[in-house]
Amino acid sequence: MELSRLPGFLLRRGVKAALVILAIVVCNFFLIHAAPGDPASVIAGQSGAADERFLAQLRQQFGLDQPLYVQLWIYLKGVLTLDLGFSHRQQLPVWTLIAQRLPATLLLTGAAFVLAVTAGVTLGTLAARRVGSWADSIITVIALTFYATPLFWVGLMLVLFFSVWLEWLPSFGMNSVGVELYGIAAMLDVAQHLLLPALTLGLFYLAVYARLTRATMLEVADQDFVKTARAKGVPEGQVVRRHVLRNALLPVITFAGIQAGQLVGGSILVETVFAWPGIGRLAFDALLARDYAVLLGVFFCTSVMVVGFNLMTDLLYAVVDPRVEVEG
Amino acid sequence: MKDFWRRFSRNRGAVVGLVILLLVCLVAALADVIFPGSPWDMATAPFMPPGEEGMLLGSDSLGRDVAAGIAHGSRISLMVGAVSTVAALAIGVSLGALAGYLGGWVDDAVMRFTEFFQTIPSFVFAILLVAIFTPTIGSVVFAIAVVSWPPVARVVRAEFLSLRSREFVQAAEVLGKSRLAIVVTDILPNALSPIVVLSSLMVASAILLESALSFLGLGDPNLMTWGFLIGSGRSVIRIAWWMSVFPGLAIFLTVLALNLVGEGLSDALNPRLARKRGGAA
Amino acid sequence: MDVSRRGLMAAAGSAPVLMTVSEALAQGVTPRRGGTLQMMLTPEPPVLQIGVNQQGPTLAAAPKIFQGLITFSPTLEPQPQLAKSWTISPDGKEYIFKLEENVKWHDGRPFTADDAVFSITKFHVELSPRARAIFTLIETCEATDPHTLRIVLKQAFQPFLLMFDPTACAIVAKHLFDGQDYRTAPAVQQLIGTGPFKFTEWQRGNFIRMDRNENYWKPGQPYLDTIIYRIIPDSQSRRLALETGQVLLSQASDIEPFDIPQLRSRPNLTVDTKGWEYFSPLSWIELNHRVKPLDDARVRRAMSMAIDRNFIINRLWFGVGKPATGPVASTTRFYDANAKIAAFNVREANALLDAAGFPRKADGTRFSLKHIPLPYGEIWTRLSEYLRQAMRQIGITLELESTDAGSWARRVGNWEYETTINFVYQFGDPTLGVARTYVSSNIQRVTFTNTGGYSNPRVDALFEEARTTPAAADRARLFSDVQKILVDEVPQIWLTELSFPTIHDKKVHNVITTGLGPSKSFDDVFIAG
Amino acid sequence: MTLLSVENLTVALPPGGDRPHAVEGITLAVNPGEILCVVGESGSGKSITANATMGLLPKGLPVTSGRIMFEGQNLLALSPEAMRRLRGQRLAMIFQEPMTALNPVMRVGEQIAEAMRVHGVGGNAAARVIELLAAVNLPDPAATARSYPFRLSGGQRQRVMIAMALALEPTLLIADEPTTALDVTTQMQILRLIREIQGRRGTGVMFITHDFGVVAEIADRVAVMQKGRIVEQGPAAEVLNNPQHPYTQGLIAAVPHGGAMMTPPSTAPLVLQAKGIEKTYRRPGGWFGPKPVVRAVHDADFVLRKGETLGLVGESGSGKSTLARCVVKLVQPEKGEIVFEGADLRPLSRGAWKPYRKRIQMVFQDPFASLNPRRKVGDIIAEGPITHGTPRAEALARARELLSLVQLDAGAMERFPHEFSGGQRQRIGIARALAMEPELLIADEPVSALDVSVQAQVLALLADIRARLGLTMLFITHDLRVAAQVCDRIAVMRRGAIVEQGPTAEVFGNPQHEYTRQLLDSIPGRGWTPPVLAAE
Repeated sequence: MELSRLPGFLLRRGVKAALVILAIVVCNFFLIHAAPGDPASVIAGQSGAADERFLAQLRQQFGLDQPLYVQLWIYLKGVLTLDLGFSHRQQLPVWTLIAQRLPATLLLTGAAFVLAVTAGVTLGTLAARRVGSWADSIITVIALTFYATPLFWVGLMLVLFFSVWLEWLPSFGMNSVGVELYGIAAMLDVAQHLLLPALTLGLFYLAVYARLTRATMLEVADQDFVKTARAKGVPEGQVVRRHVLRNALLPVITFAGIQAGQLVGGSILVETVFAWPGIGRLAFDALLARDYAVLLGVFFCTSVMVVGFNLMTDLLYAVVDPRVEVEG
Repeated sequence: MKDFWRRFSRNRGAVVGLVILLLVCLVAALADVIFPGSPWDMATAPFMPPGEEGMLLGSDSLGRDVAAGIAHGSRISLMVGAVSTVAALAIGVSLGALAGYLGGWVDDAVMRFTEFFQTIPSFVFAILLVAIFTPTIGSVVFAIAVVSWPPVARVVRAEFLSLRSREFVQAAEVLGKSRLAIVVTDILPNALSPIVVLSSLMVASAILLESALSFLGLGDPNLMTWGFLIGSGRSVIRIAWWMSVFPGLAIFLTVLALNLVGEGLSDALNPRLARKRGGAA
Repeated sequence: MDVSRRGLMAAAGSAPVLMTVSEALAQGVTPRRGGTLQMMLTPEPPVLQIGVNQQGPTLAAAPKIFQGLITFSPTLEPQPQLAKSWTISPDGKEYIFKLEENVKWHDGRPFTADDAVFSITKFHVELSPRARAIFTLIETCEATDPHTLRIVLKQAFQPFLLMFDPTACAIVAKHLFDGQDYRTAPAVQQLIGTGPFKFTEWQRGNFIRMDRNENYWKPGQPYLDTIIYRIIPDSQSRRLALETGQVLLSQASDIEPFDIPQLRSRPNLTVDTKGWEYFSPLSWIELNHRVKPLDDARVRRAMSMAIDRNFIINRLWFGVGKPATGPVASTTRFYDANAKIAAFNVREANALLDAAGFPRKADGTRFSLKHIPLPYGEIWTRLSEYLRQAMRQIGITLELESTDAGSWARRVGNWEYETTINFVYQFGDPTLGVARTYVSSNIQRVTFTNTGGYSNPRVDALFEEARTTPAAADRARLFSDVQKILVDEVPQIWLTELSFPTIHDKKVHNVITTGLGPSKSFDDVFIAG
Repeated sequence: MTLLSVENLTVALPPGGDRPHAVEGITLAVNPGEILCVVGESGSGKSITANATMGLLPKGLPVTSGRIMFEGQNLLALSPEAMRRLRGQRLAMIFQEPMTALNPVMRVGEQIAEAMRVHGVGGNAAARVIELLAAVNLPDPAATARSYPFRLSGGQRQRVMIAMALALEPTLLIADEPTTALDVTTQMQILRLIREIQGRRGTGVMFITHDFGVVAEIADRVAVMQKGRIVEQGPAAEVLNNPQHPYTQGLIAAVPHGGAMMTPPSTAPLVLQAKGIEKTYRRPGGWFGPKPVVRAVHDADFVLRKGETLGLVGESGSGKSTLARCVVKLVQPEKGEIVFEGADLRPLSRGAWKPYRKRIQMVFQDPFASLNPRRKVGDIIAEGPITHGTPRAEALARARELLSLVQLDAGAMERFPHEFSGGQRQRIGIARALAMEPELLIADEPVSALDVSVQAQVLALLADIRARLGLTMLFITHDLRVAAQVCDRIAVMRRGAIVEQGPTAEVFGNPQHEYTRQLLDSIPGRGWTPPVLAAE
């Protein structure tokens, strides 16, 4: 795509993305409020003692005594000004809570994503180049294995193996607390903690990308322009790199965009198993505690993440594939 | 049909998958015979390792037979997989068919709707739905169906879109066949192979999704499922590894089998692709 | 993690011999100063301000920052904390507390009796339902001088002192709350107390950090430099953290019961089940008396007899806790060992149901009931699964309904349940923690009231009389009577006296010294050996 | 001295096929500066020969015997790396499908430059690329070099392919049906370009085609292939005008003979009249930009009288198919009247159209796509009448009769379409249309996907049926030879409009419109009149 078209493209996609996010926010608002129980009753239930006045006070304080449409309106007004509301349960603005957790989730999903894509595409390419060989079979079997294994189960097995038996890696948390670490040491520390969760989350998607890359590589390898490249004497490695892989990556990019949302969902499980302090776990706890504002905030954030990621992949696609603008 | 079998059986993995799948179905069908009584019965002491006290795969934290749980759980897991897939197919095929066949603004509206569902992280959405409708087998199936139909709609739409302009559909149009007849006799049968392949994979992912929900404690408490078994076993994994390892293997094998069968189906139903996959060999 | 372990070892390096807590205490070993104590907090509490939040984790962590006037020994004898001494008038109406001088808030302002008056008459009355119910008995509460507090009650109330431990009535700084909305005041986040540790950092989902209060009013204390509560949502990770020494102490429900036998066998760990005497949580099957046939005492008795409480203790809780014998826990005052519920006997239970007019139908069942497991962790789900099998033996089908904590609290609060599980703290005295479940005046649409709807005028009268009787001996007699009636009528099916083991590394000393277990200030806890 | 000599080449097919060898005992030679046309129908092994020469045979097709001598060395004995160095440098190839033969995500200049770079001569690639693009007569070579393939038309792409193939001035060029996918006018330009460049540089060319017109246009020598063997080889004039082998004779006999019929103007009653039909397509655009509009059909009035055949001819994208589809409501035009036997069909609803479905039928282009692969042939033919109320048994009986009419045996009823060859399928398609006993038959390129010999049979069948049943026919084709043979009148379409129409002989003999002349000029081998031979 030509650069001059970029602003228009971004504007169109931006408006569309905003509408989708708005629809998601409204839909989630109603869904969450349709759930039985409210934050006041949860707090009452966990406080060991309660009375009517206590409940009424909490409800009034949380704004739960207002009609639902008023609550929605207040919430929407907030979202438009990027104010995600206030968690009365935790006594903090939702944005503060999410901001504390978001980097951890971004780090985890980002690492898992990079791992999945690089390793997945590499394995897929390898398998496609040696189609029918033992290397292909092994890669296919590995991919299928990861593909068919429950994510949380992999996490448990990894912990058993690497943390319990071998004692190589920490089994939970994001960093070693209680020790003052700075600079490289701190980064290494986080990296050590990140390895198992990122691996757990990444393996499944690694399998997906490996399979997808292999399939598209084989499909592209059959196409005429690959034959053209061979006919003009391009060495085999370059045929694969410049012609086959480059075209085969297009569906992979599209898929990566769709996968973003799944990655966030998968991170809930991984964050649970590894006590990773991210927003997935925040959302799950908020759901159980009926902390509406936080839950909506996390939904908002993940939707923005997914939409943003889709936009990025679209953009990448547009850069890699010159034909995109034809479809508008 | 013979042709189909020939092509299917050429894929060795698919045959292995089919055998595993049939075994799983057999175990499900015969669960009451092999393990009479309720899988919830406390049959022995808790945490008996596999092989002891007649517990083939050990006992769990209440002394229940893990093997009996897996056998009885296979019914529910397969049922959840099948029913939610059928439901997702019902939604996905009808929406996809509508969008692909009618095109125009209907297509546009349906695709926006689908996109909307794809933007919400599906697992998070499933958790939300199950929590809202309280965890019962019905709500779990419903939630899985609701989050898994969009890919079906997309595939069906794409198929319909391309089939709609194919000459044999135009020929049917020129013969004066009704729209419904065209969809049912001309388009749908030809769109079936990708749907069949996709649904075998959907059953697999539905089983995974159910187990993930149970892992988080969002399963039906009255039903023995594989997901429940792992969910209850994971916290004692270091005391009783067998409690989560065996049901995990059961899920793994079933999902693997379904995937293998899916590939075999795809080979058998799309001979063109099959040649490609197998190369010249 | 290796680094942190090394750090701790180095800090403890100079202590020459390993010794247990009791040995240390017995030998009067001089406590060592220094070190970081890592613990766990499960689940992560929303806020740490006692009063604004009353959940277990808050009550465990916040007493390091906030203190009460007094605290309690394992036998529930009052011990001084911010109040160094107190006197009670013979008629049981006037209480005079002498407060510690030289106590400073973490922000440097002096602590005075005015803060205590504010906390008692305003802060907790506004926020805490528990305090509200009791503090309405106060006629006057005043600071007679900056370090003397005088409280006069409208009528004698023998368990009154039990309301002044830090978990029930933490003393907060008047200057930080007065005139503001207590729930949203900045001090709710920037915690300022008088305790041995200052709140320094809270990374949500990760850890809470408290550091030594250099100006603590007890000279030379606290011994620890830093306390860190780690947030670890997964129970296996928590166990692993304890085993690998990444954390040195676990409390409450940090560790799942099934892990306890193995932890007991670890030479470096101490498993202590004491320290819950003040709370004495008692679990039961909560029955909704509005649902037929649960209004029939014979049915309730039969259900109670079908349950093998020893199985629950041994198989589910792995020997931690003990079978309940009635509505009052054996660690609570006025427990009557003679008032006991009928023993486990399935045959008799069946006979009782036959006699009550609920014969088995063709499919072998009598009737079916819905049951909501307590959504506070797996063990409760396991318990409900056991109960379902136990009830099957007497022809009652229990149909489980999963809920999350939100729905559970709402449904119980709104009486929208048939049976569920509940456990309730007794706070040391039947008037404080037992009566509320059985008296008909407390039938409310809120959790932890008499949600079951049990009503017996005789029970009401006995509890009312025991409440206002000043003499302990008289109260004991009244409570014995009420216990006899209740074990006969079985308004709720009591299951077990819960106890939550505190497991800690043997080099941590002085962990459990009070009746409040780990909910103490930790000013005397030290790491050595 | 011969440049390339293929000697006794045999390539095996995977076991289980219908024959053991893809090609067997092939011997042929290309001399410098000479164009050898390898001609044959699909599946005759001509592409295999070309790919074997380039060393691009798929793994499943091993060479079992023979040699391929090129500039004194046996290509089959070379290492893959040595072969790669020859490819593109000494040997070059262009392919049939210009739409897919270029990498869609690389600029064309880059793709040409790559051909030079991989052989270590990319030094001044940028300048060379522009020179090359100019040499293949591409307008604005500099801009073209920066374009992506999707921006170029099929003809332009094929020029790019030729430029790429010629980049290193190879001594042998292999062209595998390079013009088959192109329109006639473009085809002629490309043929001329190849001829010109080849003449200029003395390149040897192996040109593969199925079209004797192209052979006549370009070949110096001809090799005719059938089922993997060369059945006849010789100088072009010899083979074209005096074929020796029966197979060659059959093929040449099957070439449509442009001898346009002189039929008197018909005065029969009007069957169909198209007036002022307009159809425009809006490309899907964004929300903000203007949507581009394509006028697919406009100014295309015509009439069709009873028993007459009107040919709609034009190149791809001229709107001829759209116009035909407007008549059967597969495409809904925005404007105009489609008057059939006095009634305007355009405004009719789906339901109101139904009675006309029986009377107007259509035969489609692609014999593989036009039959539902999941239905039995009997059902395919009978379902039209059944839809219109004919009892099933009766419809099936009629289908059996129709099968014999289109020269298929009744056993076909129970079989599925994929069990039939292309020509047989097209017969089934015709039977399906005839089952409705239509008055008007619309044939949309009914023979363009078929090999010449099959094409001749189907055309003969259509002519026979038309004569027997008195059908009126609207015949769409891009092949002027076919049109000349079949049609009474011709309408020439270009960019959505009919630019000229009239009796076939008149249009062919005395074209009025510039475009018609251009089309006629572009018929390959127009200077060659196939000798009249007895077919088969």
